[in-house]
Parts: sequence; C-alpha cells; structure tokens
Amino acid sequence: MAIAPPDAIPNPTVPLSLGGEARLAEFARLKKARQRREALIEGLLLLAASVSVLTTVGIVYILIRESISFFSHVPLWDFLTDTQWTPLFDDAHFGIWVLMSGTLTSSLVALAVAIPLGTVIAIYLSEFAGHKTRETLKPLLELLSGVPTIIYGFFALLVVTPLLQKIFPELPGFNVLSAGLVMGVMIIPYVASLSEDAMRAVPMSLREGSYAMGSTRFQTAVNVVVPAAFSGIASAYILGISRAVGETMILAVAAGMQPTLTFNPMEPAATITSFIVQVALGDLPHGSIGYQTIFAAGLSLMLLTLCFNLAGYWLRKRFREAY
Amino acid sequence: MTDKHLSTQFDAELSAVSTRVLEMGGLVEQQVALAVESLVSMSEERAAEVLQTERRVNQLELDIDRDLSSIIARRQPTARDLRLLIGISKTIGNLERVGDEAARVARTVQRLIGGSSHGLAFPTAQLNLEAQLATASLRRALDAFARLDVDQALEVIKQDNRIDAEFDGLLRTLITYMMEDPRTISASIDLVFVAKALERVGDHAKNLAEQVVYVVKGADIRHTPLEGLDSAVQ
Amino acid sequence: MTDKHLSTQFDAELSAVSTRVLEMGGLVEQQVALAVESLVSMSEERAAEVLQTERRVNQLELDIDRDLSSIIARRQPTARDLRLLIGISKTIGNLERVGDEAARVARTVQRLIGGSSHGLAFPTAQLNLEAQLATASLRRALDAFARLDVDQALEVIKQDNRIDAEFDGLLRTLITYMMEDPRTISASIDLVFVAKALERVGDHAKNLAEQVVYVVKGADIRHTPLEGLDSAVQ
Amino acid sequence: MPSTITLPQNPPPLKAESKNLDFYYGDFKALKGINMPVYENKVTALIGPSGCGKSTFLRCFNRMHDLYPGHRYDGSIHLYPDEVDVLHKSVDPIEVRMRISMVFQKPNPFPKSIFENVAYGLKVRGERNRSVLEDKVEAALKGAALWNEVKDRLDDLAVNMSGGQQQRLCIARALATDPEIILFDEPTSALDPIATGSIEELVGEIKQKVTVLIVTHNMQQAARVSDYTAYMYLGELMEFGETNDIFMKPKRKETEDYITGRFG
Amino acid sequence: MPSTITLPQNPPPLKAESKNLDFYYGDFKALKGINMPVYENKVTALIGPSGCGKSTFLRCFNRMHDLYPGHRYDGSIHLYPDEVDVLHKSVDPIEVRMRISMVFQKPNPFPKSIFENVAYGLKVRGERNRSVLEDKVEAALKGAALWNEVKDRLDDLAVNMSGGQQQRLCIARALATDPEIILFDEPTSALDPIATGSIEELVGEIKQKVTVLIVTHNMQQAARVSDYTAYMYLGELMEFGETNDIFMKPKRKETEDYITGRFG
Amino acid sequence: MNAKKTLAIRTVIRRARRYDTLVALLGLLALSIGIFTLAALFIDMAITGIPRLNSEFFLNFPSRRPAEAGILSSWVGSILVMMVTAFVAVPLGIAGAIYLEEYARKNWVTDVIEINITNLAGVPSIIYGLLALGLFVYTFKLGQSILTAGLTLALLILPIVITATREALRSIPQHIREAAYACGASQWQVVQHHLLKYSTPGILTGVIIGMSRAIGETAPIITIGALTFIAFLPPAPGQLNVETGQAAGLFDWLWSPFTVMPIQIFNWTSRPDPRFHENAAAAAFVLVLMTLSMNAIAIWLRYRLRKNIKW
Amino acid sequence: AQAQVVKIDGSSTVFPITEGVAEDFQKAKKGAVKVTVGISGTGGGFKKFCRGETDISNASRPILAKEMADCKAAGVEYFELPVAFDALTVVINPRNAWLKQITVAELKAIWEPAAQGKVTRWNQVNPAWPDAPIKLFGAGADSGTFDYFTEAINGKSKASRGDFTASEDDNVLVQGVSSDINAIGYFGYAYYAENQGKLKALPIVNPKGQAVAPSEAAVLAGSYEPLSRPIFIYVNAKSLAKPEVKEFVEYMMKHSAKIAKEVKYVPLPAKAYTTGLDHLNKGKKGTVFGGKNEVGVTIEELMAREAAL
Ligand SMILES: Nc1ncnc2c1ncn2[C@@H]1O[C@H](COP(=O)(O)OP(=O)(O)OP(=O)(O)O)[C@@H](O)[C@H]1O
Ligand SMILES: Nc1ncnc2c1ncn2[C@@H]1O[C@H](COP(=O)(O)OP(=O)(O)OP(=O)(O)O)[C@@H](O)[C@H]1O
Ligand SMILES: [Mg+2]
Ligand SMILES: [Mg+2]
Ligand SMILES: O=P([O-])([O-])[O-]
Repeated sequence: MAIAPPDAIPNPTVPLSLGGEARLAEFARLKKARQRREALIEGLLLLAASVSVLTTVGIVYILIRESISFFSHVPLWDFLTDTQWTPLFDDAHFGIWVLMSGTLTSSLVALAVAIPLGTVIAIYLSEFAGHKTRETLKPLLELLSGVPTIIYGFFALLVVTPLLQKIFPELPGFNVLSAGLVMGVMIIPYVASLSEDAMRAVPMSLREGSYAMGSTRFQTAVNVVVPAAFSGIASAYILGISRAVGETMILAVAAGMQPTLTFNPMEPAATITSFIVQVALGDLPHGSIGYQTIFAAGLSLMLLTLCFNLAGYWLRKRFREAY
Repeated sequence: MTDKHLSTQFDAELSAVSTRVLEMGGLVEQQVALAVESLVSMSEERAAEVLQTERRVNQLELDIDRDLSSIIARRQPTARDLRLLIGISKTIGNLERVGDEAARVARTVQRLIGGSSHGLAFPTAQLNLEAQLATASLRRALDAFARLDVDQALEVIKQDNRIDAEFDGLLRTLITYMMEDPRTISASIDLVFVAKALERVGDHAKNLAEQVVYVVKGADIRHTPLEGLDSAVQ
Repeated sequence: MTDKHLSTQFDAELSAVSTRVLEMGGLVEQQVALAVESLVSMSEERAAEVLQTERRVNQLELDIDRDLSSIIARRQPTARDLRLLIGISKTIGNLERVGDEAARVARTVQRLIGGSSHGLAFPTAQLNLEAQLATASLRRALDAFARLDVDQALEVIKQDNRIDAEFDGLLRTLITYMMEDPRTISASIDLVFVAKALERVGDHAKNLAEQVVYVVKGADIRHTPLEGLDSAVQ
Repeated sequence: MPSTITLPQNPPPLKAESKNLDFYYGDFKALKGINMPVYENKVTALIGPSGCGKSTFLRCFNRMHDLYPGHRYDGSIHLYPDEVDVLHKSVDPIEVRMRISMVFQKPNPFPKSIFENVAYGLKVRGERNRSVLEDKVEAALKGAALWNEVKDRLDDLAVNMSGGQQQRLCIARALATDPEIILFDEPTSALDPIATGSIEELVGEIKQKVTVLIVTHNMQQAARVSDYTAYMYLGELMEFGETNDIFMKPKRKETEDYITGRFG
Repeated sequence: MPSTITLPQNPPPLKAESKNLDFYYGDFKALKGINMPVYENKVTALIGPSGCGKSTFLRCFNRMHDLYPGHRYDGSIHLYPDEVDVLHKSVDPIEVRMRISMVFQKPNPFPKSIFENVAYGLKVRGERNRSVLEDKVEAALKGAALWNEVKDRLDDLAVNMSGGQQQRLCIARALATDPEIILFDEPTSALDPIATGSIEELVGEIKQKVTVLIVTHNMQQAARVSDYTAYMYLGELMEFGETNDIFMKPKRKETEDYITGRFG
Repeated sequence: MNAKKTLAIRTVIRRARRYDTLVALLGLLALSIGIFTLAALFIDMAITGIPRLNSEFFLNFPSRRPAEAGILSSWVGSILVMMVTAFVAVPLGIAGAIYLEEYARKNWVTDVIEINITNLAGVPSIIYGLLALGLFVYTFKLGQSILTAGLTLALLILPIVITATREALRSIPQHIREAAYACGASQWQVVQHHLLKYSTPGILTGVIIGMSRAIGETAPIITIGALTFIAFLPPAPGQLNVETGQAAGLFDWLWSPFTVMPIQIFNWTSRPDPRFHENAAAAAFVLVLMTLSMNAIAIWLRYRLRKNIKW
Repeated sequence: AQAQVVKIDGSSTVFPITEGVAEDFQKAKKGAVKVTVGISGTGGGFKKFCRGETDISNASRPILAKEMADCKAAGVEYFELPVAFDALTVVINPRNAWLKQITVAELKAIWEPAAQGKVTRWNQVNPAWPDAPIKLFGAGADSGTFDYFTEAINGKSKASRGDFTASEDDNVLVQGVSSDINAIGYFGYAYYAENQGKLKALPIVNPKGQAVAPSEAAVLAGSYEPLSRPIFIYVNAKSLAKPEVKEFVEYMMKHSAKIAKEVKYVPLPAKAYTTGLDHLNKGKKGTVFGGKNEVGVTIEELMAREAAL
C-alpha cells in the first residue's frame, strides 16, 4: 500500500494539447478589457441604487430641517402630550396624538375590514377557487387598488355614509367609520393579492402531503398553507397597514378633518395625512409655524410607517418560509 | 444513524446464504465420512445414504446459486460483499464436486459389493488414513470459511501436499496388490478411483481455502505456488 | 434516442470478456488436442507445450475472473447480462479444469516416456476415439457458447453418454491388458487416468453447454436428468 | 399490446386491483387499460422510463389527481377486502386517502414540529386525546426507525432535520394512521445512498404491517425492496411478475432491454 | 487522519492537483487539507456521504464559491501544464472558468434557443462570427450526442426538451468552449436510468478530449464511469485510487463500509 | 376496514367538510364585497360620466362652462408625465435593483437599504411633493414643468419598481446564474444576457403597477404646482411658434407647463356647479379606463414573455 | 422658443374668475398668448409670486406682512387689484325650520374658542332654540375663508373652536350640512348659489340690525355685513412690462364683472375696476392693508386708501 506524501505526486509530463500560450495570452487580453468595463458598470449601477437612498436622505433632510425650526417653537413634550391639535388657530396647540388617534382609528377600521376579508379571499382564491375563477377574479380585485383614491372618498361620503346612517341614525355625515370601511375595501387587494401570492408560492408538495393524509381543503389551508406562507402574509399585512396609515384623500374627503382626540370611529376625525394635504392646499404663508407643522406631522408619519416596516422586516426574518 | 438499521436486510440475506453454504458443507462432509464408512464396512445402506444426500447437495447448489444471482441482481454488492458472493459461488461448486466424489466412492462401494471381489484384502488402513486427512482438510476449510479465517485457510492449502503424498503411496500399494493377484485388478481399479476421489476431496478443500483468502484479502491465490503464497496474501 | 449510444460501453466490456473466454476456450481445446497427440506420438515436446499452455490458461482464468467481478461491481447487470457473467464465470472454471485434465494427460505422457513401459502396445485407437469425441464435444460446446445456441448446447449434453460409454469400454480393455501382462499395470493405471481425464473433458463440455442454456433461457439444468431436459428448457 | 402478467403460483391475498384503468390528463391518455393486482403485505414496485405513467398510476390509488382540474378516470381500482372501487364517483376521496397513505419524492414535512407532523393525520381523523396521540406518535416514529434520533426534540421544527430524517418522518406520518396501503413515489431520489439504504430497510420492515406500492427510477432499488415488479411503458403495463423473475428472467424483450439499460 | 492515496503504477500526466486545500464557509471548515491529483484525460469520481464536501471541493476548481460571500480558500489547486494556482487571489476567476467548465445536478439550460445555449460560452469569449459559431455548436452537439436529435430545431427553446436532452445540452454547452477540465456535480441525479445511461456513455467518450471530475451519489455510476475514485468523508479525502481497486479492494475500512452501504 | 370504523371516519369527514363549505362561502362573500364595491363605483362613474364622453370632451381644453370643458390638456399632460416617469424610473429602478440584488454585499448596509426601500414605499405621496418642491423646483430650478412632475412621480414609484425588479431577479433560480458564470461570463454579462431578459415580465408588472399608482396621484403634483387651467398643449418637437417663428426643440415640451387628469378631476369635484361633477365623473371614468388598459397590457405582455421562460 | 405666457397661481377661491378670464382672453387672442392658472392656495401663490415665478397671484385675502417682507427681499413689487366680492354664507339644513336668522353674537357664541367642547347644543346659544346637538362645518383652518370668518365673527383671525368639521373642499361641507338637520356651516357664496336646493342660507343680522340674506344686491349695497369680502389679484410690476401681461390685466378688469357673475361671485361696482386700472397705470404699487387682514371695509374705502409696499 503506497501512502504517498502530496509532493510525491509526479509532475505532468505531456504539455497541454489544447490552447497553450496563445490561448492564455488571449485570456489575458480579454481580462483587461473586461475588468475595466465591469468596474465602470458597477459604478453606474451603484449610482442608480443610491438614488433611492438619496431620496430618503432628501425627504428626511427636508422633514427634519423644517421640523427643527418647528420644535424650536413647540416643545417636543407639548407635541407628544398635548390633547389638542389646533396649530393654525390663534390659540395654537400641537398635540400630535390628536392626529395619531385619527390615523390609528381609521387604520384600525380599515384593517378590520381588509385583513379578515383579504385573508379569507386569499385563502379562497388560493385553495378553493378553480384556476379559471382565480385568474379572472384576481385581476378584477386588483383593479380596486387602481381607482384614484379621491373617487373612493366621494364614494364613502355620498354612498356609504348615508347607508350607514340608516343603520346608525346617530352617525354624523363625516365619520371615521365610513372612510375607514371604504379604505378597508380599497386595501383588500393589497392584502389579498400578496397573501395569495405567498400562499401560491407554498410548494404543491406540501399541499399534497396534507391531502394525502386525508385533510379537507380547510384543514390544509389552516394547518399547512397559512403557516408555511406566514412571512409572506405578514408582509401583505404590513403593506396594508402602511397603505392605511398613509392614505390621504379618502380621509380628507370623508372623515371630517376634525382634530379631536378620540378613538371612536363613529365620530369625525383628522389624520396626519389629511392634515398635511389640507395645509398643502391652503393659504398658509410658507415658512410660518403653521406651515412647518406639516413637516413635523410628516416626520411623525414617517416614523410610524418606519415602525411598522421594521416590525414587518423582523417578522419576515423571524418566520422565513421554511419548506 | 442511531437505529442500527442500515443494510441489515442485505446482511441478513448474506448470512442466510452463508448458513446454507455451511449447511451444504456439513452435508458434504458427512457424505464423505459416510462414503468412507460404507467402503470400510462395505455397507450397502451407507452407500445408498450417500447417494441420497447427493441429491440434496445438488439441490442446495442450485438453490444457493439462484440466491446468489438474485442477490447480485438486486443488491449492488461491491468489495468484500461481492467477493463473498463470488467466493460462495465457487465454494458451492467445489462442495458439489466433493459431493460428487463421495457419490463416486459410494457407487464404487455398491459395485464392489455386487461384484465378486468379496473376500479380498484391501489396504483399508491406508485408505482410512487418506479419508481422514481429506475430511479433516475439508472440515478445516469449511471452518475457515465460516469464520473467514485466513490463517487457517492457508494452513489447509499448505497441507494439501500430505494428502497427495498419501494418495501416491496408496496407488503404489494397490498396484502391488494388482500385480500379486491379477483377479483383483478390477476391484483395485475401483479402489484407485476411490483413492483418487479422496485425493480430489483434498484438492477441493484447498480450493475452498483459496476462496476464503480471496474473500477476505481480495487476493486470488489460485495457481499460486506455495512459496509465493505468503507474499501474495500480504 | 436517435444516437445509438446506449450501453455500448457495457456491451463493449461484455464482448471483450466474451472474446477472452473464447480465446481461453481455443487454448484449452488446443491443449486437449496437443495432449492427445503427445500421448499418441509419445512426444516429449508436445507434452511440454501442453504444460506451457496450462500456465496461460490459468492466468486467463484469473484475469477473466477479475474482469467479471469488476464488471459486476461496476455495472449493475441483471437478467441475461448477469446470467452471461455468471455463466462465463462457471464456464472459465470448467475450461480451466479441462486444461487441468489436459495437463494431467501431458504429465502422464511425460511419466510414460520416462518410465520403462516403452515397447508396450496400447489401445491407441480406442483412446484416440475417446479423445476425438471429447474434443469434438468441447469444440461444439464452445461454439454453442460463442453463438449462445441452445439447440447445439442441448445436443452436446445429450451426447455426453457416448463418451461415458467409450470410457467404460476403454477401461475394460485396459483391465484386460493388465490381467494379461501384470508388468503393464503401472502404465495402464496411468492410461486409466488419461481415459478418465478425457471422460472428464466430456463432462466439462457438458457443463459448458449447461451454462449456455442457463445464459439464454435462465433455466439452470444442472443435475437435471436427460428426460427432463426438454421440458426444463421450455 | 396485452400485458404479460405472471401471477405467482400461490398468490397471497389481494389487497387491491386495478381493472382496465384508463387515465386522462385533459385529452391526453396517460394510462391505458391497466390491469394489475396488488398483494397484501407485499411490496410492489413500478418501474419504467420517465413519463411512462408510473406516478400517474400511483396517484390514482389515493385520488391525488382530484386536486387538479381536467383529470378523468376510466375503469376501477378495487380495494379489498370490502371491494370498494376507490375511483368511483360516489366514493369520497378523503375517505380513500384515510385508508391509503402516501410518501412523496421530496420529503415534504409540514412547517411544524416533529410531533405535530406525525400527529397530523390523527388530528385530521379527530383524535384529540393527548396521551393517545403521544403513544401513536411514538409508535410511528419507532416504526420509521426515527424515535431514538428525535425523542428528545419532538418539539423541534421538522424542517431542520436532514433529508433522510425528513423522509423517515414523512413515513412515520404516513404510518401513524394505520393505513392499509402506503404509496411511495420515488421516495429516495433526493437522498444519498446512506439515507436511501435506511429508507429501503424501512420499506422492507413496514410491509409486515401494510401493503406497499413504490415507484422508483432505480432498478436496483426495485429489485432490492420489492416482492413484485411491474414494468410500465408509454402508459401501458408491459410486464408484471415476481421481482426475482422480472430481474433474472424477464418474459418480454422490452422489459429486459429496460432493466439492462439497453432501452431506446 | 492522513488520506490513503494509492497512485497508479504508471501515472498518466497530471492535469490538476489540489494541495493542502482547506475551504471555509464563514467559520465552518468544509474541506480539510485535501491533496489529490487529477489526471489528464481521465475521469475522476468523488464519492462520499451527503455533506462530506464533494460539491464544495468540486466547486473550488472553477471558483464557483466566489459568487457567494463568506468563503475562504487555503492551500492551492494547480492547473497544469502552466501550473497556475486557480485559487490564488491574483488569478481572475473568470479566466479559470473559461478553462474549466461545469455541468450541474439539475439540467439548467438558459431559457433561450438550443443554438444560443450552446453558443453562449463562445459569445462570452467574444466570438461573433456566425459561421464559426455554427461550426462549433454543431461540433459540440455532436460531441454531446445530441446533434441528430436537435439539428432540425436549433431555434427551439431549450427548456422544451426532455430532462436527459437538457443535460446533454448542458454538456454540449460546456464542451463548446474546448475546456481543459469539465466538472460534473451529480449530473444524472435528476434523470431516469435511460437518460442516465446516455450521459454516462457521454462522459466515457468526452474524456478522450478533456479531463473529467465528477461528483456522484450513485456508487455504481462512479464505478462505471471513472478511472479514479476519491472517497471523501467529513471534509477529508479518505482514500484515492484506481476505481477498480476502490470498488473491489478498498484499502480503508471506512471506504469499504461506505461503498457496501454499511456506513453509519 | 370494518363498518363501524368506516362510519366513524365518515362522521369525522362530514364534520370537517362543514368548514370547507363555510370558508368557501365566506371567501365568496368577501370577494363579492370587493367586486360589488368596484362595480358600484364603476357603474356610478359610468352613469354620471358617460353622457359627457364625446369627442369634444377629449379635444377641448378646460373651460368655466361645464358643457364646453374638456380634458385635452390633462390627458396629454398625464401621458407626457408618465413618459418622463417611466423613462426615469424604469432604468434607475432596474439599475438600482440590480445593484442591490446582484452586486451589493449582503450586510447590514444592504439590510438598511432594504428597510429604507420598503419604508419609502410607505411614505405618503404628499411628502414626495414636499421633497420635489424643495429639490427640483427650487434647487434645480426645473420649474413647474412636465420634467419636474415626471421626476417626482419617478421618485415616488422608484421603490415599487425596485422591489418588483428585485423580486423578479430573486425568482430567477440561482442555478441559471451559476450556469452562466460557469460558462465564463462576467458579472455584467450574466446580468445583461440573462437576468435582465428573464426578469422582464416581473419588472414590467412592477413598472405598470407603479405607473397605475402614479397616474392617479394628486397630492404631490399639486404641491409642486401643477396647473389647473391650461388651454394649450406642450410644444411638439419641431412645432412652429406663431409669434417667434422659431421651431420648438426636441425636448422643449419637458419644460412646458402642464396639468394632469387627477388634478382636473380634483378641481372639478371641488367646483360648486354640479355639472362639473359630471365632468369629474367622466374624467375619472377615463382615468380608470386608462389604468385598466395599462393593466391589461401588462397582463398580456407578462403572459407573452412568460411563455418563453421556464426553468 | 420663449412663448408668451402669463403665469397665474394662488387662491382656489379666485380661481374660477381668473380661469374664466384666461379662457376668454386666449380665445380673443386666438392662442397667441398662453395663460396658465394654478391653484396653490393664497399662501402658496404668494410664495411663488414673491420669488418672481408668477406674473399674477390670486388672493382671497390681502398680502400679509411676512409675505410682503419676502417680496421685498426678492425685489418683487406688485399692484393689488380687487376683482370681485365673495359673500361668506352661513348655511343650515333646509329642513331646519326654527332658525330664521342669526346675529354675529350668536355666531360668536357658537364659534369662539371658548365654546370648544362646551357649547354643543342649540339651546345653549339661544334658549329659544331646541335642545339639539350643534353640528359644525367650516372652512379649513388654512383657508382665507377661515381667516376672514374668524376675524369677522370672533374678532380675531384664526381664533376659532377646533371641534368642527373642516374641509378645503366646500362641496364636502355642502354635503355635510345638507345631510344633517342640526348642522350649521359657512363657505363661499358660489357653493350656496349652486346648491340652493340642498341648503338654506341663514340671514345675518348686520351691525345695523337688519337680517340680511346673502345676495348680489345685498353685497353690492354693502348691507351683507360683516361677511362679504373682496378678493384680489396681485400683479408683479415687472411683469407688467410684458405686453401680454398688461393686456391680460386690462382684459380682466374689463370682463371680471361678467365672469364673476357667471361663476356666482358678486362683481364689484364698475368703478372699482376702472380705479384699479388707474392705479396700475399710475404705478400705485403695494397693498392698502398694511399686511393685516381686515373685515367690513367697503370697496370704496379701499380704493381710496394709499397703497404701500
Ligand atoms: N398534470 C399533467 N398534465 C398533463 N400531462 C401530464 C401531467 N402530469 C404528467 N403528464 C404526462 O403524463 C405522462 C405520465 O407522467 P408521469 O408523471 O406519470 O410519468 P412517470 O412515469 O412518473 O415519470 P417520471 O419517472 O419522470 O416521474 C407523461 O407523458 C407526462 O408528460
Ligand atoms: N453555502 C454554505 N454555507 C455554509 N455551509 C455550507 C454551504 N454549502 C454547504 N455547506 C456545508 O458544507 C458541507 C459540505 O457540503 P457539500 O455541499 O460540499 O456536500 P456534498 O458532499 O456535495 O453533499 P451532497 O451529496 O448532499 O451534495 C456540508 O456540511 C454543508 O452543510
Ligand atoms: Mg413520477
Ligand atoms: Mg453536492
Ligand atoms: O384658496 P383660498 O381661496 O382658500 O385661499
């Protein structure tokens, strides 16, 4: 038995038949040109990628710059604790919670509609509906998100609110409920479509495994598909939440723009976004403290969406699809 | 793997075959012993018994061979496993031939009994000795096979000379007998074949032993002269 | 597959082995013929030639056997391929033994030449006839193997009886010789072994033929009585 | 072309039997008049070139095709002893699947704990009693030769196990519900020889309790694990017989060509 | 544990050689001091249990690991005759890949036409002349025994071919650029025995022109196609030698246990 | 299997099946809520708006007289702005996505960028308007032009394009990349020859989703100062100016004032005269149809391109 | 190819008038002059105006001190030209039968900051009114309308209770008031004029004690007090050098009256327009308000004042 130390392996004797010198020289030539081109392209791509970062930097810069001068007038403490929001009034109060409550309430109402309905629709489309049904209904549903939101606003105000008033005669003409409900419907496609994608992406083999055990569709969906697609579904929810929080026109039109600190959806309320759009369209002199409030509000909104996105990021990391 | 499951099925099949080989070996050994006994005691029944066993041995050869090819077809044996299967195949061939020799002896006995050479004096002791040597060799070879014991197998191979020498001696004795009394020629020729058969048993035992070496060491030492043996086995 | 690529490598390996088997068969056949010739012409050289060839045959057996196990280890042969490999393995064993028988004859010739029985009259014609029968049988069996021709193989098997009958006749003749002149006993015994060897060649040819049937039909007809043959092959 | 079916001399009791089974994917006829017995407590292997319909045939037994649109069964598969035709319209596929389990090509454990995976079939069958579940899970894991490896981490996620372990888990999952037949569709093609060996052992052992039908691309695997082998070609059953015969003495030229690799 | 390396009596010329090769995935040392010769115009098979590092080792030869972060090579792989160390920092991986082609486990043709697939490597090397391309594509397809099947549909999408054809196409793609070595990583594990057979034939043929390094899970495949076999275990090279010896008379107990399936 | 066991199993199955029915019904109900809303919206718009949809509506400029008012300047404006948006966002988004997905090292910086992009997608559009006002209008002095609007919307949909492109890139199996690299391709060749081609359907989907969003955006355009009344079209390249006798340059339209559909709609809805509300409905109907047809084109393209891409 | 463009931006209130003028002017000039009108609110409009980006700024309130400073800093000088009256209209639900008129004091009681959260029922304002909740609708806190209304009623610009439904879009307010019997709201006259079927305008008791409902006549007569206000355009003095701007402004002064009527605003007395043109020609730059909003000034009074930059 010959146990050879590595260097006892003999060196080659026959020179390489293919190529040889010329071939290697050719490779070397190609290499130079290639490396230069690659470096240039990478630089260009990096430049493009930095645009989105620059956008954020720009946004943050503008928001913070204006907010700084805002907070030099309004103590942060007041901003966070005051229970009134009347920045444009003579007796100005800057309690962001008032707008936050509107934003959160309207979002909650919307999500209370969008998440259950969206999820059920996703389950239905992915696990129950036939191929044809899915292929027709899904694009149709996605159209819901293509309708300009201002149209939803008037729909909420002119159609949904009167309908609701038949059920709750006490309901004011402007209320978070109706705006939230319509917003929920508008968000359904985001939740449903993305969740459905995530569920579709669950490999058929997992489903087959479950059916082969004698499960029904429902059991398969609940026990296998939804857990497997959880991170995708969570992303869909997060996107839905972001949409709800950032939605402007529906609330501006139908929710009443009334800055009161309330979590009651049956009342009118103002949200951060509707406040911003209101001011942006208005007659306020630029540079006034009233005008700066929209930046402070915008900053709060950004922080809020950032929180949700961070949560979503964490969720996705934590529950990566593992099948 | 914590559960020791692996390949147990294959191992089970292998050991089932090995068992049958040993069974065949046992039968053949017994056959040879019986044949010698029948010769020494000129017993018709014993001879018949030997021929009886012969059929079982033949059947075993066929069965084991079929099992072997089925195992090869189904499991992809390599290395020692494959060598074992090939070794077994050659072993049962040898065993069957040992059985044949025993049967030959038995048939000779039958002829002797039926013939006229009744009161003849035979070199029984010498025949008996050769028979002892042959069966011992066979037993030791089978033993070596059962335990895949290379040392014992080599022993068997080296001792084959002794049987050959014994056979030569016996042959000379028989020729002397024949020359002394030409009436015994016919019977003596029969005995010559018996002696030859016993010598062949020894040869087969040696072949068995060679297979043991092949199985364990992967070295095919057939046709290797005795001197070269030890180095070939390294 | 349009390109007819499939398994050609395996087929190439198989046919390489088959070729060597036929080569071995040719060698052995030649060996037997030479041995008989050396006997008839009492030629020292021929006998030496036989023994010379014997070494090549042995080497071939070892080589082919190694190739066979390597093929089995590497390709997972099944069905006819596997049977062919197994058949070849048994065939070369038989061929080697034919070679042994030829060598035995050659060694006897050497002994006879060296011995004192020079001027003896031998039943040469009868020996020759048996030799012819045996070699013919062997050649036909090898031929059947080369062409995997079952009918011819069966023919060979059925004809084995004739050689056996010839051997019996020869044996009786030799006994007569011995009785007539006890001095020839020693030489005659040698001739008895020669005859026996030739008879064994016939047996081995029959074994070869049985392997052909096994390879082609998958039916193992060893130990099958002649009557049962045709039905077993169906 | 009629199939060459060599029934054993003393056939064991029948567990199932396909009779004149045709199967269509839309307009494409993937199975053509398959007649084949499945013997109780035996392993039957389905072999044949890719696309010959092995998987399709196997998946008829538990009506897996029902999950996809455009399928059609003709003929029948009878399940013994009650002789119900599993393909019949009136027969609930879920009921069929409760009697006939399946193990797939790629191990497909659910993204749940090991325990939950094995207990899944039982839960689907309405079993809620924790101690019963525990007992059955343990028995199934033992049956799948996995118990010793996982008994201390039953609550770990199944997807964190090795491929071979996952496949044994899937077998345990299938075993847990005491099925009458287990279908295996190339259960080891994603595994290495060691893991493959352990799965094959397992198949050899579980056949004492259930009937096994296995599709495999690996000829030797079919030869190793099965008692009966069926060779399929272009949607037809070419030859069926005892495994030893099929591999040592196939009746048909096509079968021989296939198993010796001279096909095509 | 030192590797048992049995060099052939009259070694053929060396094509490549790994010297004291360590490889790390992050902190995990996947290869441990591998010394192994690769002989010119021979097929060398890498076998070993799953996760032993076969693929990792193979992918060192064409620096495939460079595509992923966190890798680290230690030691060297010399390519002869120019003795360049393909793992050296100063060596451009692309240059290495131009000399060493690879065929993967799953056939992975580009979703382009058959012609474009085969011509791809040439295009990357700057070849634009249509007639040169056509000639080389034809030669490569012939070399991969695919020409007759596809010559009339070179513009069809490659992905519409059968699995076996796709894999042969990938071999043609690798062949088209006259590589010095072709690496195969379990090239047949996704194929049926027929397709497998044709790929194996092919490997047997192309070794007349190139050196082949092949990873396989299928012991018999290694035995069938290779001239040399290396058995790896836990990132180490356990035994290297001529294939016949490894399969009939392995030197090490571990190798024998593995090839006879008694591992573990 | 004995009869008792069969019965027991059937009971279990029947019970389990009940949930199937329930969920199917719930799903249909939920779906119909969505679809019904959409239909209600659409029909409402159609009923109010369709009577206004004649050729004049498309060919007239806005007017204080509802019956004469049309959407010529706004639909032309919308299309031009979309062109700029697409022209900027698509290459930038794709290039950025390629960098992030294929070139950037996977480390915390990439993580931050990833969060940043998801977060950007959630930033209310009006904040983009504020950014654009400060950046494009005041810093770069691009004025209240089509260019500014296009750039603003491009920034707005950039995250969408990037995310969609990254998804599309990610869905290309790694083995395709490995195959290309193993052929000796350089990184850019891999991108150029393979990744870009195979991700086209996914990118297109992303682009069109982004564009559908952009085309309906109101708030940021208002912030940067889109006009509401504009009774002329941007100069077509080469068009002669009657006054100066000069031909318009190839890119002059980029600097032209403009208005877009949503602004026109927004303006009309806030008019006191209810007849303007009909105009608004008609314009909204047109806008929705525009979105619809963009989606239809996307679906068709996706289908056509996907046909040739299989792994 | 510098086309001749007149750039106008600013208040949404003034927009309909400017738009109408622009439309007619362009037609009259056969497209030789292009006019663009934007809506960025009075504040947004001034921001651009004071950077010299627009030629004309629409304004529903006078320029404020801060904006004046901006303009000064940028060297922008301007003319202030009233173009019409807007009569802020207090409206109630038409089904509201018990409310016939309202005094400024009552309005103040309802709208003053101190009323926030306290004055929630009608009978708290006037015991004669029923014990029903008050539903309040008002202009967005950033609009000129809101500034004017708070100044006129509460005596201080931007001093208002906060718990009312505010909207930039007056149609939204129309909708709100028309759907709630207990509602009261205020917005520009045009929205009332177009929705007379859905709303009821509440006569306001003016300082002279007369209850006057909003109408063209009442505004012109100066009896709809204190809720009628003038609306303006501001013209950049430098732009006036451009003939097309000058021509446009002149055209506007001539045709505003007609167009204001068409879009349901109250035109100024004819003399006011000619005076405006006069100021222009005489170079009477600047504002007459001194950077503050004012209520209840008549147009004559304004025209007579001395403007300052
Ligand atoms: N869903 C399907 N729709 C249409 N045809 C199908 C479908 N699934 C399989 N087929 C076709 O039916 C035939 C049988 O397929 P099947 O999967 O049963 O083959 P198989 O023998 O299992 O092959 P493999 O060994 O590759 O798994 C093939 O021709 C295949 O193309
Ligand atoms: N990207 C990776 N990062 C970290 N560890 C890895 C990575 N890829 C492989 N490994 C680890 O490196 C070891 C060797 O893996 P490798 O893929 O080379 O094994 P292999 O022998 O090819 O196995 P298989 O037969 O399953 O393909 C394994 O333990 C594996 O878990
Ligand atoms: Mg299959
Ligand atoms: Mg690998
Ligand atoms: O747009 P305003 O008229 O409210 O300034």
